[in-house]
Amino acid sequence: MDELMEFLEELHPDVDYETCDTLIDDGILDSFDIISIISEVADMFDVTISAEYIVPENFNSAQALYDLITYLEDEG
Amino acid sequence: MKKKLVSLMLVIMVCMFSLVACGGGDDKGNDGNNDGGGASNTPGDSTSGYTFEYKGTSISVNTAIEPVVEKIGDPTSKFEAPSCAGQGTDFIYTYSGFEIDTSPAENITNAIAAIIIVSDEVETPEGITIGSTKEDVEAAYGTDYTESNGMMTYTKGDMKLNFLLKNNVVDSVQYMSNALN
Amino acid sequence: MQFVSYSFLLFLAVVFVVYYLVPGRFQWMVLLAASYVFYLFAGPKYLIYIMATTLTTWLAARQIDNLKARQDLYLEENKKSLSREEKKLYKTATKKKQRLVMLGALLLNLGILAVVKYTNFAISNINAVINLAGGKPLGFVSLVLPLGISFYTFRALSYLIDVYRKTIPAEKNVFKFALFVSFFPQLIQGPISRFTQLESGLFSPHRLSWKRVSFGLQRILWGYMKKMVIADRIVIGLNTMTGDTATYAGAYVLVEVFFYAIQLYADFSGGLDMAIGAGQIFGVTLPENFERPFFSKSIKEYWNRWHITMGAWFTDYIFYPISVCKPMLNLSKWSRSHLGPVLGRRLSVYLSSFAVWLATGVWHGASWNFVFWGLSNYLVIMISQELEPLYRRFHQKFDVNGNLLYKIFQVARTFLLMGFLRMYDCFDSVLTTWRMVAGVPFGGNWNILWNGSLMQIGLTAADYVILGAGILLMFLVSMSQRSGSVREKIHAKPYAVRFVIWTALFMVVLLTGAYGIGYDASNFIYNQF
Amino acid sequence: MKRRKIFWRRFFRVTVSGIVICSMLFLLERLLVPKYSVGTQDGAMIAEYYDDAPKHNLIIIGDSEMYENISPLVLWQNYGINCYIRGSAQQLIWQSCYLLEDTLRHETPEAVIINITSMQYAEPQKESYNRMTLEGMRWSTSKVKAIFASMTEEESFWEYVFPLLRYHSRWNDLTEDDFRLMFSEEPVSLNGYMMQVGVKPAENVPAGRPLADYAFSDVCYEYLDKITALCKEYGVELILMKSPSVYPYWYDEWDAQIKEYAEKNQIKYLNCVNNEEIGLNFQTDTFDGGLHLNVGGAEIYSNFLGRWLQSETGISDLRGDSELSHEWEQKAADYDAKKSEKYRELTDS
Repeated sequence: MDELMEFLEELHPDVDYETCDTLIDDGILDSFDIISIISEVADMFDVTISAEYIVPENFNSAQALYDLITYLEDEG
Repeated sequence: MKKKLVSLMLVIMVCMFSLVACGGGDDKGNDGNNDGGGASNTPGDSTSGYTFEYKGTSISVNTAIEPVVEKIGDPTSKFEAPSCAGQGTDFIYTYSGFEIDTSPAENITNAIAAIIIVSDEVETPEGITIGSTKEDVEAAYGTDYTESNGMMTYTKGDMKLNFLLKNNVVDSVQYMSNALN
Repeated sequence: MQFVSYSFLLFLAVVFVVYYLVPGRFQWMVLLAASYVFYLFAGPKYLIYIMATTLTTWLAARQIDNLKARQDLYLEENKKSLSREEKKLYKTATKKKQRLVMLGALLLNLGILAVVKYTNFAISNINAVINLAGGKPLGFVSLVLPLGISFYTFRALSYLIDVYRKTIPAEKNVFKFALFVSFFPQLIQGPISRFTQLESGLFSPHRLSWKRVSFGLQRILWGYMKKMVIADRIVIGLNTMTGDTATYAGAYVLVEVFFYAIQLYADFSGGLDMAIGAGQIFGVTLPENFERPFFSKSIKEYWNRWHITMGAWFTDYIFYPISVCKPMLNLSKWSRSHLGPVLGRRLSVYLSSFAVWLATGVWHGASWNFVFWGLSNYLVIMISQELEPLYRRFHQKFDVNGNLLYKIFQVARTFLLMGFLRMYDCFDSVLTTWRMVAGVPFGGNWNILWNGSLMQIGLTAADYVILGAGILLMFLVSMSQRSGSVREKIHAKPYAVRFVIWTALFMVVLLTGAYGIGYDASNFIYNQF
Repeated sequence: MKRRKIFWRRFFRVTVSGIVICSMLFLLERLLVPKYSVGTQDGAMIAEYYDDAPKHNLIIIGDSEMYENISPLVLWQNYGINCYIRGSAQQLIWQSCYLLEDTLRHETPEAVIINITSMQYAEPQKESYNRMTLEGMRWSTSKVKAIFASMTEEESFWEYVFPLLRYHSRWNDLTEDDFRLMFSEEPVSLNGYMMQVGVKPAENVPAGRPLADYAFSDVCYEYLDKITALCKEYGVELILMKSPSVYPYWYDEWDAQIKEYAEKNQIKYLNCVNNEEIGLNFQTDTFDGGLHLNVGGAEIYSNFLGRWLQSETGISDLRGDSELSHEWEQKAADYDAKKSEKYRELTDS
């Protein structure tokens, strides 16, 4: 989680990831950011987030993203 | 699971295909387009059909009459036929051997609607005139024509070239605009 | 049947009456019948195409679901006897079958689209090669381009892929699915909706709601105003200019940039207003396709606000799948270690974006103009992406964020940039476009902007007054829209005020609309796509 | 209770709104439709017919070769024929057919003259001509049929039903006349005759260009058959006529076809092209170089026509009808007034 947070902070230093849960809905993260996150996640957790999981609900908050990663880790 | 998405790569492949397969024609294709575009965009120069020639001036249907008269001189006579209810006026310019009919068109007040050869004093640039045989016409214009009621019709661009036959001999040659007749 | 036609209004009225007369559970059937009648108007020979797409995608989706059901049943029955490994193996086998089915339907439908839309484009290019070699050129084939094929194919494919991804279950009723594919308001020019967006609207019963119907009609009227008063008027001047590149060069091209931006927006978004309004009349909420795109501050933002449903489709079904597929992730990993973190991180984005923009270009039309148009967009987006840090530094140094003037500058910059890119649409070849655009500063004819030359392009002073007023109205409505639905705001006013507003708009469309004899009956620009 | 109140309030609103919008549309339409009587008068006569008492014993149907060439006053004064010309510019044969059908709804004349110049046109020529013929017709099945038979590709039936849709952009060229004549137009013709007074001799008239196919189209014959059948049904004597003119060319092949048709159907055919008996002089009697006659020519031609009708059809002389005589006295005065006014205009200009 911390690792992930660090990366996200780096991506958009001005966003408070602890509280924000409208990262997609408010257009803070765009498609390029999402790709960066996914390739980073692939490195960090050895988890591939395939296209079907790229929906707003999974990327709207850092927590949601982390939950998704955990879920995929279990699945794999 | 991730591999399945390779399938979607195929979407791209389809697109790529057109690019790769046709890449060789790129330059040529564009050049061709460009030339064609430049020419056809010159106003009043829609010479895509057959043209008639008189005194070295080419005359084609769907163009304005005034510049033609300027070059080939005034007609021997000019007849004016106003349409009913002020819907524009048709003119018939008679020269020796042929006549030119004009009608009002969208952007041209007096557009050439028809050029009619009536005697063998003049001939088409391809050498056909009154008295030529059907075979002469075929030799000059090819066999890609339609025939009905003794009239041979060659269609080209926005016009028709008609040869009216009487006893297998050309009786009338008519350059006709499709839009204005 | 065009949206701007007497027959469409009559058709809509008939469907409306029948729709609200039949019992709720039959309403969707009325829409299906209406949609097919609507399609028949375009010509019976087109029906086969849309039916083929409907059937194949529906069958494939059902098959995918069946495979899943069979797998679940098998695993349930043999819960105890199977090892974890065996279960996994079975699952992989199922997945493989599902993929085959999905791929088959996908390629088939893309194949149909490619054949009808791109055959002649391919032939013309092959001919260019043949010409070069001195051979005899191939003849063109006259294939009919079925009405709205790009739109309904994309809609059907999004459904197919979503079912495959298990985002949605397959629809059991083929007729219901047929309605989703063919729903007539969105048949001609979108939006490219998703199954989940329309499902409840299309299939649940609707009672006649005064407000919803009047809102729908108001939306249609607003669309007519954009299309008929503005787009169909300005197009007269635009066609005069673009049709004669020899006369109308230099500063004229700048005028064309503005004219075409306005015309395309008014035409396309107006058409979408009509589509969405028509949907609303039947209680079906179609997704929005525009969000005041000309207020965008960057090209990237512009593409999130213009033709939204198409952009979303390409993002979801091309951009993401390519960027997160295994080879791409590996490539990204490799490039990060070999090319450094900056370029490495972006390589995959650049590659997938390239694919998206190539596809977007080709989707818009079968010509090199559109290919170059798409790739130019790509280039501009990538360059501005690269310049991002520079901008950031600039913004930090000069505190311009929030500065109104700076915002206006950004909006104007985006508008002009997009406007010039759009010129690919207006000329007959890529080279002509380059020549015309490059010639803007060298025309030496800036005086045409004020010396009355613009009165000679088929538009009268009265036309300019109407255009000015119409564009101002469009602008004001957009401004007002930023703080919520304009129709809701008007709805809150007393009846007399509402009546005056909507009647006035109706009269404006009726009297100043560029329709009927004397005006070129221009088709919706987006019909051919 | 409350629900009912809401319903009635809504009902009231809708009704009032509907009435307001409809009356606005009506007024706009009256304002925007072109006023033929002050503009293109060739479109005004079709409507004027309905204002004349339906007691005509001769109805003439056709294009400008009828309404500019025949003077009903001469026919009345010299032969006692009470005639009306249902003419319109470039009238097509099916339009003539439906105009006849429309006329027979109002009255049954002794004879009908149909101009057969239009047999050469198998397709509608121009939207504006269609409008001039069709707009003046009163609504009836004949009008609907005429519209559908006449429409060019770009036209729409609804634009005939609601002319506002057709003329919506005329707000830009409204004149005072459009307001003045919103509800009633001024009469421009004398029993369908449009008087012309200029003189332009026929000169350099070109010969007809040879055609590949001289046969009239089947469509035209269909309507001619319909006209023949209508006349038989109502017991009206049908006369096919070609007006005197030197241009457009009336081919011998065309003449022969009409002759054959007339013989086969036992109807009369009067071809006045190059008919010296009439006594026309195309140096003085035409106002447009031989296409149409001026008032002098029309009077000469009408005298010939009256004589011919009397001897060939035995059409009755209605001069004994005092009511009609009285009406015609007034019309004669109008005619003379118009003639002198037109001559004055001519010499002034």
